[in-house]
Amino acid sequence: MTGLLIIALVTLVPAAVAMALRNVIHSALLLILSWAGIAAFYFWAGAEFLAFSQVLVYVGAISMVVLFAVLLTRHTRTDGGVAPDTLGRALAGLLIGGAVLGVLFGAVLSTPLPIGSKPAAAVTVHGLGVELMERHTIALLVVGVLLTVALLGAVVLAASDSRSGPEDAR
Amino acid sequence: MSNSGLEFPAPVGGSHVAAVHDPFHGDLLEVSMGPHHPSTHGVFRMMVTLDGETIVKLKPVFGYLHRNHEKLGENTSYLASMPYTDRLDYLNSMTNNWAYALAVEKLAGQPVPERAEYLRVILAELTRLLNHVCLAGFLLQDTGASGTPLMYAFREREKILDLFESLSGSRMMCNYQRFGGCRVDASPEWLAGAKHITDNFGRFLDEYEELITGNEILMARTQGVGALSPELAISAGITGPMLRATGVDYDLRKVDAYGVYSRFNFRVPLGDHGDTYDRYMIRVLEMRESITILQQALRDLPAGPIMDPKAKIRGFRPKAGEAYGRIEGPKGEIGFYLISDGSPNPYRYRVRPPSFVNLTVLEDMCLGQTIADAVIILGSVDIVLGEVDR
Amino acid sequence: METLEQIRDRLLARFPGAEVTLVTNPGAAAQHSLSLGLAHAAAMALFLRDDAELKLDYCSNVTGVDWPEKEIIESTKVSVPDPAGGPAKIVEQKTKRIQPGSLEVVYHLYSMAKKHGPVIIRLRTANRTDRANVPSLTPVWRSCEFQEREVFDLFGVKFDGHPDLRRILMWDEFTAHPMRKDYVEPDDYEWEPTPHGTVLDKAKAHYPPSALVAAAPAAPAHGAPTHAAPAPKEAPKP
Amino acid sequence: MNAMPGIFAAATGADSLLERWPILFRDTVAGFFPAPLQWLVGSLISILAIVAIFGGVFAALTLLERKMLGRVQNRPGPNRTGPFGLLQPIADGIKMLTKEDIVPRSADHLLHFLAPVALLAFSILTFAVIPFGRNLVPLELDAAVLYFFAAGAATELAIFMAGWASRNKFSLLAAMRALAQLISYELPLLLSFVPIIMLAGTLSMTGIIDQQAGWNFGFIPKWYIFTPWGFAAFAIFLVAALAESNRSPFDLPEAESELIAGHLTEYSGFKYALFFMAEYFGMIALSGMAITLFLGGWRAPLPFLEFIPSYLWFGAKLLGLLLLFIWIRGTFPRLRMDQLTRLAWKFLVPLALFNLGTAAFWSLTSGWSGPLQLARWGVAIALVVVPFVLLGRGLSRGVAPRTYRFA
Amino acid sequence: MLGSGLLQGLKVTAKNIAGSFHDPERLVTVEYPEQKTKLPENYRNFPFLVSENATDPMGTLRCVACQICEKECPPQCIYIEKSKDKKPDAAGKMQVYPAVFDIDTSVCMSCQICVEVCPFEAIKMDQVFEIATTDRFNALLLDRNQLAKPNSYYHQIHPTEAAEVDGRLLAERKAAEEKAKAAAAAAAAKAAAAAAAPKPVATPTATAGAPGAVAATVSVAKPATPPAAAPVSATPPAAAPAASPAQNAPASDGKAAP
Repeated sequence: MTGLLIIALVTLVPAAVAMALRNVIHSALLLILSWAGIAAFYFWAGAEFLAFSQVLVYVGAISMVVLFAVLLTRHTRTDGGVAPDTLGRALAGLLIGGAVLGVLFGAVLSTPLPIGSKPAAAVTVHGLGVELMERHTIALLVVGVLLTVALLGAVVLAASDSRSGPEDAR
Repeated sequence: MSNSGLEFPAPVGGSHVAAVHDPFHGDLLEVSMGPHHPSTHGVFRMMVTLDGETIVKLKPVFGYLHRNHEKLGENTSYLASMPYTDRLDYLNSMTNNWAYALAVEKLAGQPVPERAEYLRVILAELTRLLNHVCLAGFLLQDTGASGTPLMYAFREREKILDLFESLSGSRMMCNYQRFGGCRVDASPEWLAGAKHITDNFGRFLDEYEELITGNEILMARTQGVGALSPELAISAGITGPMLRATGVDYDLRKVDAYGVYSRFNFRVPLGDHGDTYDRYMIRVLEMRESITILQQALRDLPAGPIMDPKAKIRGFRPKAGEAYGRIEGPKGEIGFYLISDGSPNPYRYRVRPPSFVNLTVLEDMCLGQTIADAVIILGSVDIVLGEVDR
Repeated sequence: METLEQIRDRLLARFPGAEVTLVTNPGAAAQHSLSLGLAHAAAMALFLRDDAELKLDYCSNVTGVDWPEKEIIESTKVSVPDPAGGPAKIVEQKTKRIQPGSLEVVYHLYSMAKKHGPVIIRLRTANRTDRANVPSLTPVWRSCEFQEREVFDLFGVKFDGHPDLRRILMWDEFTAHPMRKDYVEPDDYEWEPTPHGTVLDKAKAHYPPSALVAAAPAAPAHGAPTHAAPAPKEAPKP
Repeated sequence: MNAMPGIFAAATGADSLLERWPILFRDTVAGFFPAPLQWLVGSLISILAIVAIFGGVFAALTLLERKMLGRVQNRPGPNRTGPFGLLQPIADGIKMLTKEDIVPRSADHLLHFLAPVALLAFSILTFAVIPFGRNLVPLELDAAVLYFFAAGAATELAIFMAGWASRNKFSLLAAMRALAQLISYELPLLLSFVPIIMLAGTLSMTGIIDQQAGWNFGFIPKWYIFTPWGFAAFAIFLVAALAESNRSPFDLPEAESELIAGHLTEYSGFKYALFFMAEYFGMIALSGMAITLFLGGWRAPLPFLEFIPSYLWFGAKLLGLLLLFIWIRGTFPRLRMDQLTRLAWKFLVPLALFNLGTAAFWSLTSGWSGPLQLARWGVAIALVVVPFVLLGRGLSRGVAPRTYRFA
Repeated sequence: MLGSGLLQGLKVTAKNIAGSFHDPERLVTVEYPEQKTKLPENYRNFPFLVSENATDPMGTLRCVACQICEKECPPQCIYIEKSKDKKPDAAGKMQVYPAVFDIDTSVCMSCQICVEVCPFEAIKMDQVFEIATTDRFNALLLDRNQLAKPNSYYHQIHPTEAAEVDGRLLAERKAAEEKAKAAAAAAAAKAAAAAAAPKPVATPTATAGAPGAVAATVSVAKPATPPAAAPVSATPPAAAPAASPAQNAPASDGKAAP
């Protein structure tokens, strides 16, 4: 249990601190740390393949997207906290936050969690592959086509970029 | 009193692009490359205005090595200026000496014996080999090959410098030519050494071209970079390999046929794009031509005196008058303009340096290229700051 | 290529108001030149470049030459009629004349198309002080741009119509023009162990005579010279 | 030699003493500890082994590189410090330690310190899955290849932190340029090993090495590099690895033609050395990966050479690849930034995608035999060469050696 | 095909790597302090004053302080002060010698114009190049004693040139001696004729008639005795053949080069 506690802390505390920080870059890096926490959680749960995918996709690629976005907007130092204008807005904020929290707790409490110490069956990559290919073939193919089209689109954009883009040296 | 309606010939690259602040591209970056920069071939500065990667404005700044060579020339005798000409283009002291000696011989009407003329041609062509090998090495160093082509170039250069040292006494500061001939006669061993080096210089060149000329990365980096049009080259007074790379057939060895160049048959290579790759290739082809000249000159080097008996070393007072003598140096036309008033010191002593004039179009070639290209374009112009700043 | 006289006549024909004089060169090189008046200089230069016969499209060299005021003493032989009716005596009269100084810019023109040259043209300024300007030929030949800036920097000839007339070799705050004959060097004397000739005069100006005596001992045979040289920073050696 | 046949006879084969000593060593050492701790002690030993050995390999690599570059340039290379310059790495180490570590005042101190540490940590993490020998696999993971690239992916994060923390406009610009280079070469790197996973059927390293066991016709090993698509994938992998580790034709961030030394501008002293250690570790890790995927990991190339222990084969292949890297560094000039990205997106990525097709064709036709075998090889080779030539011609459209006229 | 140029490049560097292990052409560097490359004979660095022999350098300096080199030196780095008195030179003629002869090696650019213009072969170019020093002023100012080196040293560094110079000097000296002997013989004959037939008008001795003052003639005032025993000089007393071949080095002065 202590392992799960530590992983939970590593995931939640950076996310919370990230919200409070003034420097956007620091908060972006802390967000990436919490994603790494989620990957650690998958490790703890024994799903290695999922953990590595999480690290590869989130910590590797999406963190770059976040940081590039932060840099391109260029005002990294927000000066002064954002205080709510009127009392009404503050109340509305609290209300919606409380409602979301209530729904979450309701869902967690109502689902029948299997209590017992039976460890999950060790899933091999081969097993995962077979599972994906048999039951979810259609879904996998759709996602595959979508990603390939996105990739080819990127390549075409890059190819066509040279003709129109002023930046690219002749 | 402005000129009567003469419009300023807009340079090909459109050098007067207004450095506009474009909100989307962000502000322009003003960068000073030099005077202390690894790839400016000496104390030379380029004030570059960058829009991201591409160059919007480029102003060369020099004068850091200015010693007022011409004022010195006017305060000392004709002979005393000879060792100073070694320091002009300190890579090619033999051709500087010859240009100065040619100008003074023209001024004083001084004849030069046959053997001295042949020796001068041999030494000038050896200097041309040395200079072009250096350029090929430095150009590759600018494109980023970590020193390998430069080391091969310097290996060959050292052989030629050893020849100069065993003849004139010093590797680079030869002070070898005199008015009316040469100072030291070339011994048979020296001539055999020169023949040996010339014969297998061709072998080195083949290996060098195998390493460099076909290399796709170099071709990608230099073809189409820093192109120069023939009209702008002629109007801007560009001379030497840089001019011939644009396709203009103007080589002083053929045009003026000074010295005994008319007796050798050699060809003048011409490019047709005028970009950095052409300038590199023209110099490699010129090296091959220099080898043929050297072989012919070494074959029929006549015996005889190397110094005109009537030539005076001390107390040399040419009659009043003026003369402009020029030769085809490795970097272009190097000329000396002398006005004499009969006194032992020249009244006016002017050096026409090729690197200084060839820099006129540096900005036109660099506009629109990236900062990494500007380094190569400057390298392909082949400047030496001793000559630019005098 | 046609001779300079023919070129001069064609220029005079083409530009009636201009003065074009032939300047002969006594030296062995026999490279004579044409001195052009400033009024039509630029137009004549354009003519030289674009004329089908000449096509001087390459300006190889632009030089400044300083001709300071010169006192010319002409001795002319004059026959003075003897008041007493005797034979006229030849008397040498010396007339002293101050030739006004001027700055001169010399252009060496060649033709790359027809491979001939040089045609040398000279432009003289009115005087060396206030009216020292000459029309710039950069609009005609682009190679004059840097070389004219150098003549401006070292001689002080102002070129009208030059696109970017700044100092090119000296730093911008420098005021004097070093290549002029009457240029006085700045007095930044640096200690030299063997001051002799002009350096010795400068050394005398900078250091008390006592120091100089110690610097150049007269005694013929002596060991290593223990110069009590008061080098600016160095403590005198024992 | 005859006195030792006995040892050699005993030493051949998979279970010879030379092969099993790591296992024995680990079990004896772990034996001293209580049961729950044994797993921990075992992994601690392998961690120590990796850091020690590859620290030494890094030091030797710096010296090897300078010696090799010297030999390429007709000079002996460093030979002043110790015999043949062998103490040069120690000298460099002392220099790096004693150099003053300057941190700019306006820099973001935490990130400035963290960047080299993170970069080095991520590049050492990738060593956890590389099988150095038959029994020298630090961590037996089912999805080992994916782990390798997951650990490698975070290096971009560290370079961004270095560029951003230095608060220097040039280093940020150069860091962005390094990121663009790494990201655009991450894709060909990943795509080049996908066909191997397809054919090997597993993501685990030992599985892939087992697939490459055995020899055809007695002496050609069944390594993937000896198949047409495998050779193409190896070439793409090599070019992408060169770019990932910022090596010669692609060392744009530290190029002098750039404004300054890239994201390393504000670093000096030991942090600067850490960056270089990370770069060299990255190079060794990628070479290790190339060996495992394409050159049959620690397998011997010829049957009768089996008696040499497996980790020596891995070392030999690693040395070969590192020498290739250094050889390339001594020969090629540098590419320009836009040419770099154009090479990745318009040449390597399409080529790698096409290679997937070739590999698929290869695996589907594995049943053919006799004359069909030749047809299979012919078609596979055509499927590799034709796109290479077409895309190559497209890439170098305006670039060709020229002929010159003479006046 | 894309990449063929790159492969060629790799082939060339491979040839160089392999070549550097056996082919001297491919490994051209020299380990400087341990091994040194041989300097060519014409190599020149800073000038030095030639003295006839090593035992008494100051006494036998060839330099006669004519200050031609001081005037012709482009950077003006030579400083000479003539001596008040005279001393005999190698040919026995009384010559002025330099009291002070300084060369400021921080200014000298070793252009060897002083050697070219020196009419007395008194200054030659040295071949010493390891002369770094920490003192900016005095150590770089070489005076007479530091500059003087014997003729034997000159033979050591520039053998062929030294042999030529010695040959030329010998020939000059021989020509000077013949002229002196001829002048002395003519003077003796005239004196004899005057003594034999005392004419009314005693024509002045042949001082006026001496042919154009040849620089090295023995001054007539000396009595017409055979030339004094040749001072200890580098030239062998016997009338050595004019161009003494290089290897038979001049006679027995000390070989101890400084």
